[in-house]
Amino acid sequence: MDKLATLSQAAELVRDGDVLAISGSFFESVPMALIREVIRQGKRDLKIIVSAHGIAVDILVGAGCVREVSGAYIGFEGYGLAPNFRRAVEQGTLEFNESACFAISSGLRAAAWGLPFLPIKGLFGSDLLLRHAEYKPYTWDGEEVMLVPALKPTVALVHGRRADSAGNVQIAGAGWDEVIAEAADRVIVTVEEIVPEEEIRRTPERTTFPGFLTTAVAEAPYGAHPAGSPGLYDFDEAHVLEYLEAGKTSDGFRSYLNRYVYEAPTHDQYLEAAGGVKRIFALRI
Amino acid sequence: MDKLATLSQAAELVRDGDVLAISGSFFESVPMALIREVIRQGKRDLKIIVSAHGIAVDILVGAGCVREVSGAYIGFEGYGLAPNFRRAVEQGTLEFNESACFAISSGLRAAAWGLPFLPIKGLFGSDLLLRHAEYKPYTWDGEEVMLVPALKPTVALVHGRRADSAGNVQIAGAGWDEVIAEAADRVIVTVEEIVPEEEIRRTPERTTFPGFLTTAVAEAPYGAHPAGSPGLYDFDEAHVLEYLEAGKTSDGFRSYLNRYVYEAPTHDQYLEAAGGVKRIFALRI
Amino acid sequence: MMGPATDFTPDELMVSALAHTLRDGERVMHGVASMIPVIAIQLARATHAPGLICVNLEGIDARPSRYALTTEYFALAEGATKTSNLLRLFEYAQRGLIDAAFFSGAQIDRLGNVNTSAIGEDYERPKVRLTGGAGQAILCHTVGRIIIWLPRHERNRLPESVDFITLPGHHPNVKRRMDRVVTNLAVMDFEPQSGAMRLVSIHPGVTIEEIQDNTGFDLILPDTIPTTKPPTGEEITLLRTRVDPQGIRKQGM
Amino acid sequence: MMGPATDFTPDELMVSALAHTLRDGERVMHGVASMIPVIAIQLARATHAPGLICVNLEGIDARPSRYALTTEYFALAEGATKTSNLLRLFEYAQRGLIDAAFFSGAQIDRLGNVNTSAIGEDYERPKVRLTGGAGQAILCHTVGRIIIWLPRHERNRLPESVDFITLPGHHPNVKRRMDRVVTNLAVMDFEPQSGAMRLVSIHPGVTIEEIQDNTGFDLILPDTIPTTKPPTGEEITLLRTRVDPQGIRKQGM
Repeated sequence: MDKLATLSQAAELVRDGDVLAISGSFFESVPMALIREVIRQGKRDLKIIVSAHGIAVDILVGAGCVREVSGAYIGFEGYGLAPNFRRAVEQGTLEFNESACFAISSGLRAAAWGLPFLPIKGLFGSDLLLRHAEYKPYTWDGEEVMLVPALKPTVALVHGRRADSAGNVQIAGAGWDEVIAEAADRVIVTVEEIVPEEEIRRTPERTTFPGFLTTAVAEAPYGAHPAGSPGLYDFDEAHVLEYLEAGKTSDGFRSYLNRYVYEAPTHDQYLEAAGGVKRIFALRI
Repeated sequence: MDKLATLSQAAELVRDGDVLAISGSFFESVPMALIREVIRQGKRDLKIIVSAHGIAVDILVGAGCVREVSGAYIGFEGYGLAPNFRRAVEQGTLEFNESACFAISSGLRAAAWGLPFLPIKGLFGSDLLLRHAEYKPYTWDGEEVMLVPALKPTVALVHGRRADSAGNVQIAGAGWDEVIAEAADRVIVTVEEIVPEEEIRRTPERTTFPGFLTTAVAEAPYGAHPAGSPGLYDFDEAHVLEYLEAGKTSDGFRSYLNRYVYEAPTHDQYLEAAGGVKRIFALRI
Repeated sequence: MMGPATDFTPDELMVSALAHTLRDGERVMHGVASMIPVIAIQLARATHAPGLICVNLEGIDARPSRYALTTEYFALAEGATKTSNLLRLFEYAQRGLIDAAFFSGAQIDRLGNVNTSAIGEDYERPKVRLTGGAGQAILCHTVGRIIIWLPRHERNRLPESVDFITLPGHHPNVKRRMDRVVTNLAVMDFEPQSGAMRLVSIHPGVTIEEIQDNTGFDLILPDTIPTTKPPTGEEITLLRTRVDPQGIRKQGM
Repeated sequence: MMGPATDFTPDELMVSALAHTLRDGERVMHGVASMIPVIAIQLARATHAPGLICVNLEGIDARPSRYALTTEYFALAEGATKTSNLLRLFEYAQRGLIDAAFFSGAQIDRLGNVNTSAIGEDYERPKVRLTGGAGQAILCHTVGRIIIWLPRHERNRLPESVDFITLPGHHPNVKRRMDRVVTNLAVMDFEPQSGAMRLVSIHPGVTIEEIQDNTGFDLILPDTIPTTKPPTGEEITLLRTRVDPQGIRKQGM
């Protein structure tokens, strides 16, 4: 079945109020082109479920698309705090449902495996537990575990390395994006390159998730920028620093969005605004 | 840390009374050379935990090494029933603790992940459930699941494609041997080829489990025979049929064991008895 | 070529009848030791169901060019879109991603219970210790619908009650997922209310009496009992030349 | 070269002090945003602990040749023996395979509780919304021992009680796993009975008064308080030329 779509058609599959899971993490395999298109299309009231993430969450929050974030770490690691996320929580305009990485990823895995919950160890003694009445302590043979409920995204946004038109997706690097794709009701994918089906069938051990999980797939070369794509291009550290500088104030961030999202209405135009061929070539690994 | 051993040293790490998990399945990646050496060394009172397996279990049972088998399917698929296993159960000399594949593999996964149990769906209505009081039905939000306890092997016997001397093991094909290696206390490995550490470090995405899980690793080319090694050699259908024919009677099977195990005291001698170079070359893929 | 074939063997009829139970676009799985379903799936894909996706222990939607009498075999991953394994197969099913599954057994009874474990009154000391049901007891709850295939329609294989329930058929706590039973003589299903086995169609050249004589309980007989649609000429040609030139399907009969 | 170095910077001292907490043959992990531990682990491996194995989000026992200020970065899988990911890291820890872990936070209190979540009295409307603790609340129960690193030893970072417990330190239901706290001024541990923080050693050139002035509670002071073992000349040379010529360690200070 043909799942090919344009970037714009792919983003249109996101509906107001959707619960999003997002591939990649801080600076790798983040579906940024897709997220910028979601912002252009003015989606609202999104809920986001992530484990550890940075710019993907921050830009959606800064653009006013998000009502609630479930996550364990939202930040830019050594580069700083997430400016829009931080501001929104401090000002009370964003609900942050904070938990721990493995509790969230196990919740997503429970959904991926069709289970109502999964057991994990840990969490005891942390104030996080006071905020999660839905986590149930359970004792088996004297051993205490915590049962964490399934977390069910309505949509997964994924950026991969390559896919065929049937939506068989190959993602390089050390991710667990198979889990979020399997957990979600709809899976919207961008890839660096659409390849012939035969190419996927020559390398089935590299396939991250099968086409029957994919709702739509769009080609978006450098679609993770300013994040990177393992094996192809590095993340754009200078752009990340520019983003963080802009994000220090709401006005500064508004200018960033104008320049890189609203006034660059296509992915190609975004890449031009971000430095064009010269810049993207410089990022090649 | 150097984990290199001879086949004989590797098998000596198996102790009487051990609980074995075994890699591969019917006719692929089965640690047959290691198992033949375990038989030569006269190990006794072994318990075996497998999901679906054939010759590995049957030959150990036929050689008198096994007291109890936990499994979901013991047979030779389209080639027939497992002759020694069948005879032993029918004669009451072997305890068969029968369950279903995913209950067993989830029990092994629970052990691999340090959990006392994992939830799965299913089993209701099957007579298997009458034999497993340890499986606990559990209802979460109206959804019924079954909690299956961790199954903890003391030893995993594994045949892989290649490893370095530190015991980083790469197994080709579509297995889940990572789980049994992680579940067991000791992991005894044979591989088609010992390769330099650099070769493993060039291909870390192919590594099935890390050296810190491996207790000992021995080189045993064609060590899966008469099973196959994906990508290298096919299973030996004629030898399997010879095995099944011999297994029809206890005497016949005793002759098989004499010829291929006791009177072929090394792996090389086994391969010679099984047809030598000509035969193993004919199996190359 | 598209019309009914006139020259076909029992294995070809059975493979074709199983293929006809599958719909285009479905995701289907088969159990271990299941060469007839393996071929039936490929036949359906080659004919009326080009978008059918087979998920098994080795891979997803593979294009095998050869077979052996085993289902955990590297050739079953040849040309797959993704490699798979035992755990993934069960997880996919548990997630509701598998629409149909083929299972078999040594016995199937009036209510669709399947026995793949042991024959005889004493389970502990059975007359015949069988293989065990692999994943049947779990997958029967998690796949969309179940198609039972039974190459030998005989009285002792279709008893009033099985000796041991490996796969539960009609059971108060179990959502009804039993769809079809396809044997070498007939196609059957289950009456929704009673859960009892019911004749659906009789294979060409077989009589109702023959079926009743070879069934260990009274089948429900509907008013009209058509003849099972025979294989088409195209199906027979494809089976013999492209889908299964090895004749692996014969080994299960 | 093997003697103590005379010329080193605070970041070099801190990296060296963290490296000294590790033993040969251990399996160690670090959290996100943890460039100082990332370098400390590589320094330990290059010196006294050649068999130390780092397990992180990208790979096992990698040989990175470059760094960025992020821990989920392909370079951290360079030369690894196996790729890893978030789920595998937590599973390994839960299975008891991780001996030691490095964590940090915005606050750590007298009992070793760590806050990486929010500063201020009202968690819902915090003065500073921090990143969150990633996996701390889980891993602190599943790894062998915990080493806290804190590049700025200041009163408000070492308060009597943290504003929010992301990682519990001394807690009746929690097995004691808190091992060391290494700051830019000193090394501390926890008194076994009370679970209260205790001075272990003072970095070269630092006074007890300076430490007390910069700590928001009364540290337990043992009778003898040695000077922290300074980096060796070999360590400094390795850090500057081979382990971290980029100077990525400075970014965390």
